[in-house]
Amino acid sequence: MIKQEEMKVINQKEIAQSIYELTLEGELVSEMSQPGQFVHIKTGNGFEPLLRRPISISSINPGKKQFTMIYRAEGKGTELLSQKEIEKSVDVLGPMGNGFPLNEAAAGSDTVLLVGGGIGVPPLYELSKRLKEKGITATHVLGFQAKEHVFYEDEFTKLGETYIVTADGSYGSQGFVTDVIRDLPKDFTVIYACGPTPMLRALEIEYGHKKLFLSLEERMGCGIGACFACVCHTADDPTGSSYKKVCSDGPVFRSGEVVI
Amino acid sequence: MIKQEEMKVINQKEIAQSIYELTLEGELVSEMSQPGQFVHIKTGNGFEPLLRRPISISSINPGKKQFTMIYRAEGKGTELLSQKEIEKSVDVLGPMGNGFPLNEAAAGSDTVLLVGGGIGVPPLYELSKRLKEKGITATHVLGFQAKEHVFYEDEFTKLGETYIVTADGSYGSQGFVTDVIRDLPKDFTVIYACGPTPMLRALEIEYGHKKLFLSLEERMGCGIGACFACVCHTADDPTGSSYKKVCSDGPVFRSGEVVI
Amino acid sequence: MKSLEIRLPGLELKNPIMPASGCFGFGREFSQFYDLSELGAIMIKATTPVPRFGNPTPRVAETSAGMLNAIGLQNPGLDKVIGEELPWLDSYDVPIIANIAGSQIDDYTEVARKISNAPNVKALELNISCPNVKEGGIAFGTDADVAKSVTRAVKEVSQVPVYVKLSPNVTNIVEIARAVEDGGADGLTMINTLLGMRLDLKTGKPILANGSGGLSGPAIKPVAIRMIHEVSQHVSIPIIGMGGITTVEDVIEFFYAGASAVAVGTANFVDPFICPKIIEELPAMLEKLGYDHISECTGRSWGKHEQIAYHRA
Amino acid sequence: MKSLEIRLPGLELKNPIMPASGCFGFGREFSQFYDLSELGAIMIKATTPVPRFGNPTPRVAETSAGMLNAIGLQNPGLDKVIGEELPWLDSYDVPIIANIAGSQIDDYTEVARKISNAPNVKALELNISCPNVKEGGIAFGTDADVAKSVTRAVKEVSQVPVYVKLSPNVTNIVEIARAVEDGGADGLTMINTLLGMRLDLKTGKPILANGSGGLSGPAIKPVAIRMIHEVSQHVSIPIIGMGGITTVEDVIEFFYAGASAVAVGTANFVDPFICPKIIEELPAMLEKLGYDHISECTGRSWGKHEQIAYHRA
Ligand SMILES: Cc1cc2nc3c(=O)[nH]c(=O)nc-3n(C[C@H](O)[C@H](O)[C@H](O)COP(=O)(O)OP(=O)(O)OC[C@H]3O[C@@H](n4cnc5c(N)ncnc54)[C@H](O)[C@@H]3O)c2cc1C
Ligand SMILES: Cc1cc2nc3c(=O)[nH]c(=O)nc-3n(C[C@H](O)[C@H](O)[C@H](O)COP(=O)(O)OP(=O)(O)OC[C@H]3O[C@@H](n4cnc5c(N)ncnc54)[C@H](O)[C@@H]3O)c2cc1C
Ligand SMILES: Cc1cc2nc3c(=O)[nH]c(=O)nc-3n(C[C@H](O)[C@H](O)[C@H](O)COP(=O)(O)O)c2cc1C
Ligand SMILES: Cc1cc2nc3c(=O)[nH]c(=O)nc-3n(C[C@H](O)[C@H](O)[C@H](O)COP(=O)(O)O)c2cc1C
Ligand code: FES
Ligand code: FES
Repeated sequence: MIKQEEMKVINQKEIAQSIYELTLEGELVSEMSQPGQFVHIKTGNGFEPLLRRPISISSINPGKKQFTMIYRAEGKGTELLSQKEIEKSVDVLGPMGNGFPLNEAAAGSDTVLLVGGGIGVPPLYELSKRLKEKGITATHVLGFQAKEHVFYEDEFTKLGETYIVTADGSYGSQGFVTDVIRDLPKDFTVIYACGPTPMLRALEIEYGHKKLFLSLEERMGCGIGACFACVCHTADDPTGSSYKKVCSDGPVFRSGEVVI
Repeated sequence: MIKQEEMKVINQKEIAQSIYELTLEGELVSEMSQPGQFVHIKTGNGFEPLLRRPISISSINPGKKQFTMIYRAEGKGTELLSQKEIEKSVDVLGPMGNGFPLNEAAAGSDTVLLVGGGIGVPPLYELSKRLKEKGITATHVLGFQAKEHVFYEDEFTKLGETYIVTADGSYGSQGFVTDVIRDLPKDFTVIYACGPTPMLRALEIEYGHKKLFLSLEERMGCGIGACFACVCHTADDPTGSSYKKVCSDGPVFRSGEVVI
Repeated sequence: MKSLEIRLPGLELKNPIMPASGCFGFGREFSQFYDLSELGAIMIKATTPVPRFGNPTPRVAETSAGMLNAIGLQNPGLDKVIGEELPWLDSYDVPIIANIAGSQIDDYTEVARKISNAPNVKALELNISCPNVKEGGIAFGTDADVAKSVTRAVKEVSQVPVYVKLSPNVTNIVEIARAVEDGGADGLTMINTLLGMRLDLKTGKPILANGSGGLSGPAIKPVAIRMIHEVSQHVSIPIIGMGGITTVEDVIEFFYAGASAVAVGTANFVDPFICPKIIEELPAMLEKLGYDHISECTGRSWGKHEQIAYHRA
Repeated sequence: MKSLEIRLPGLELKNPIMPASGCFGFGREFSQFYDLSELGAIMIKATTPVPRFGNPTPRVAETSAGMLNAIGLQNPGLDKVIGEELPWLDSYDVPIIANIAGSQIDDYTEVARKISNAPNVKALELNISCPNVKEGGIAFGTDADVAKSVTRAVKEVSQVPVYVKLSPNVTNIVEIARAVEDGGADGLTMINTLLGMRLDLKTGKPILANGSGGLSGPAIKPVAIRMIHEVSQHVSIPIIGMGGITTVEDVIEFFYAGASAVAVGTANFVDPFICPKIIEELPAMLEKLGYDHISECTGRSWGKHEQIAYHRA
């Protein structure tokens, strides 16, 4: 169930250039079920900014009632979020949406690949941990703009093979995540991905025939499915009136379900 | 000269119900010359609130480059101001306007009365200290709504005779400042006053024939004389086009100078 | 709670607070947060004869103390609204105000005729002010004669009172208001969004795929207050006010301006509990201000206070 | 600084940043903060034939991300402006745009005739959009024919190019813009304030003594952008844009929308150094965005980019 709560800041630190890791504590954590869900955050008091900001859940610690998110401070809202100090509170609405379906990958029979681009990387972390708990060791391909933006390499490496690729080649290999995947020896049966739309499109073109799950991004109004801001066409009716909402039907869709 | 500066919060405390005393430090203090001038404060970041807030200078400590103001936290802006913590900075524009003319009272020959109402009391404190330095011990009549709003009684008492009057009689005598003044045995030759407009009007009616200086309040845009938000008619042309600006010609006017 | 009851044409409201059209879908999402029966009424999303997908995304952009939207009247179409959404809503004890839209007068009358038969639809809200569709919408709301004709046409077929939703994007809103009153409108709802645009710093292009969009939120509140203040003194039908309401104080201000009930739009996105919160806070605020009944606030800003009478429940 | 020079009818601007009329008086107050010669131009306070006191106070009220004003065209009158203010301003190396207003066409022509002879007045800004006076002002700016006539009348007597300041409180701003272009306007300035109102929670009465006032500040920026975007594609005279500018990013957005220069109004009250700050920041911002000259930004939001050409210095 979606709840609204003033959650307490447990920790906040800059883990890469303009990339912050923020841990919050509160009852709401007990509602978090799937990796890939997100929270909707009021980053400032009053009307500046007016709207909430959607940020993925990156890892969940139900025991401590804490969860962590990782975000890039770029605009007004995320900038304000990055200024929240320990012990202060943050107005969170969540968890929102439907995350990555864990049961689509079976231990033993499936080879699983997680593909992340930039600030699409965070939700894959909880996902990979959950897969591990199920006995599945995923391979990670994580793309970033440049060396200074790379984060969580160690964390992912602990969970499984991890390839870093940067657009400018300043760290890991140079190029796009798809370049790396093409060179990987393994044959993946299930792919989970989160990142910029062009990356998701490229993955769909190349791997759409496999079990591929994509987490989409869209500008949101309400985040709960009421305002129709974040809709996309369904793939079986690409110009018609049928639709899915990224906020409440997604953000994760099976490849071929919606037009991206 | 008016300057803009990010001044440092040295101290902030609630000295009566919703009444805060805030001390700031910075270079701008060296520009403060007259008691009765005010500063124009940006109480929040961004556009909430959009406009600056005029607050009188209550006391000046040039040696330490500090000044103090006293204000009532009531609306959005003053509420935000009251949340500023020690060491944080506050965006101040000032000093603004023309304050109380000290040289209108002469030591020895003049008997001086200071009359304050509510949040009009603060600027009288610096004024009384300066008069003292000149060898003049002023009498103070300070009006408040109720006991819980009374502040600075001790401070004023140290400088001269001080009468407190409350509207509801919960502290000091009951009634208005004018009631108290009428009962005072002394014959005052110079009166300085700051407070709500009805109080100033009453003083003007009763004591307009004396040397009476009134500090006015008006809603302001710029605070520097550029926007014509805060004008009042001059007394010699009450319906014509001649005017004075409260922000830059005032806020202190000689009784009979402008229409209040 | 007696102090909050309001009677308006077709509507017996427990309280004068309702979500604004397009900001509440058909209520399903908000029903997970609170009991919809707490609301004074619900203004459902605009309904058109056939389903509409609406505009491409991005459909929202943020502005200072406001937001732009260009949803483009996406809705599941008349049949589905009548067949699924309204029956679902009927499980709640709350009157529905059906927002109806279209590209031509026939669209409006078709929706009006059918939807006004639904048992829980107690009034229609004629949306002649949507800024985000190429045809219809705002075009009907910016010309007094056209506004009057469509009002009249809808009145003829509707089984329930008709409120007309005015666009603020006009030179003379009083003229339009009078025209729709002449056309038989039972009430007015105002304001819809102001036309606005935001451009992307990098590309120079509009952030909204549609180019321009409708500006809502606190930024437009002073415009709404001004228009309601003016219109309410020139018509004798009641006004449901909206535009930037986020607090109980805002509600009072809209009543002072001349509203007899209010709708909350954008604020639902920020705080999904905003409507019940305001409803809960209203009685104490009225008490603090010294009013026995919310209706006493209506029109306090007007020149003459006698005029308030006809707005009272 | 080459990248900021702009040439517009009558105006050779060092840079395209100027304070908006009514937000800068006649410059005296701001001259204590910085050298006025740094500015691209100065739009001085509206001048009428005879001195005006304006409206009673309070004249300003705050709104979310905006403010309302109802100054009412207070000004020292034509003679004093010509005799004192303009000569004083002449000690600075900055072109003056004289904002002229009145209650009837003769007022405009009288002011235009005389003030356009002042050596530092390089252009007039015809204020047919002031919402705060009973006669004239906005009444001239909301009717296309009237707007055209007053433009024509002023053009006939003016020694310098005439810019017409448009009101956003209209149904069809393109129509008005075209009419004044037809009337001979050399340029447009837009937007003036939106009509708005705020009511006092305790009394129910308007906070402004005048009742309603003009809404300015960041709240209205999306409305300004939308209107400039639209108008700039339908006229071939340049536009000086304004409405809620507070940052260098805002300036770029106005250029993208179709402006060839911009004016900063309300922001001067919050930060008296805002104009020189923006001027200082502009070159770096252009560089960051990859433009050699500010004029390249004009009209980037338009459908076709060829149209930019005629706006270039
Ligand atoms: C389901 C979902 C999950 C996300 N998870 C993460 C995450 O884990 N880490 C992270 O850094 N970012 C994430 N994002 C992107 C994040 O929401 C934006 O970076 C953020 O909203 C930008 O806000 P701002 O105030 O910094 O920017 P501004 O430019 O000031 O934002 C203005 C408006 O645009 C919207 N907006 C701007 N960029 C985006 C965007 N990329 N996607 C959606 N809305 C946008 C804002 O929400 C706001 O309404 C996610 C987005 C979605 C939809
Ligand atoms: C020259 C001068 C000196 C002042 N000195 C003091 C002082 O020493 N201590 C103190 O507590 N107050 C003082 N005031 C009053 C103080 O400026 C207001 O209380 C304050 O602006 C209210 O802001 P707010 O955000 O709390 O209220 P809001 O109601 O949110 O303010 C909304 C708008 O109205 C204006 N406003 C509201 N009340 C007043 C008012 N009484 N006078 C002028 N503008 C107002 C605000 O500045 C703002 O623009 C002074 C006012 C003036 C003009
Ligand atoms: C996302 C969104 C969708 C809207 N859809 C509709 C609609 O379908 N029909 C309608 O009449 N008004 C619609 N509106 C306008 C609102 O009902 C309301 O009039 C406007 O937003 C002003 O109120 P607010 O500032 O409280 O949001 C919509 C507004 C928003 C923000
Ligand atoms: C206090 C004030 C006074 C104004 N006076 C005038 C005026 O005399 N003539 C005029 O054409 N516009 C006047 N304006 C409008 C501004 O020039 C400008 O068009 C408007 O405020 C929008 O810009 P902004 O949001 O940057 O303030 C005034 C605006 C304000 C806030
Ligand atoms: S953001 Fe409102 S429906 Fe998805
Ligand atoms: S506040 Fe602007 S002139 Fe006084």
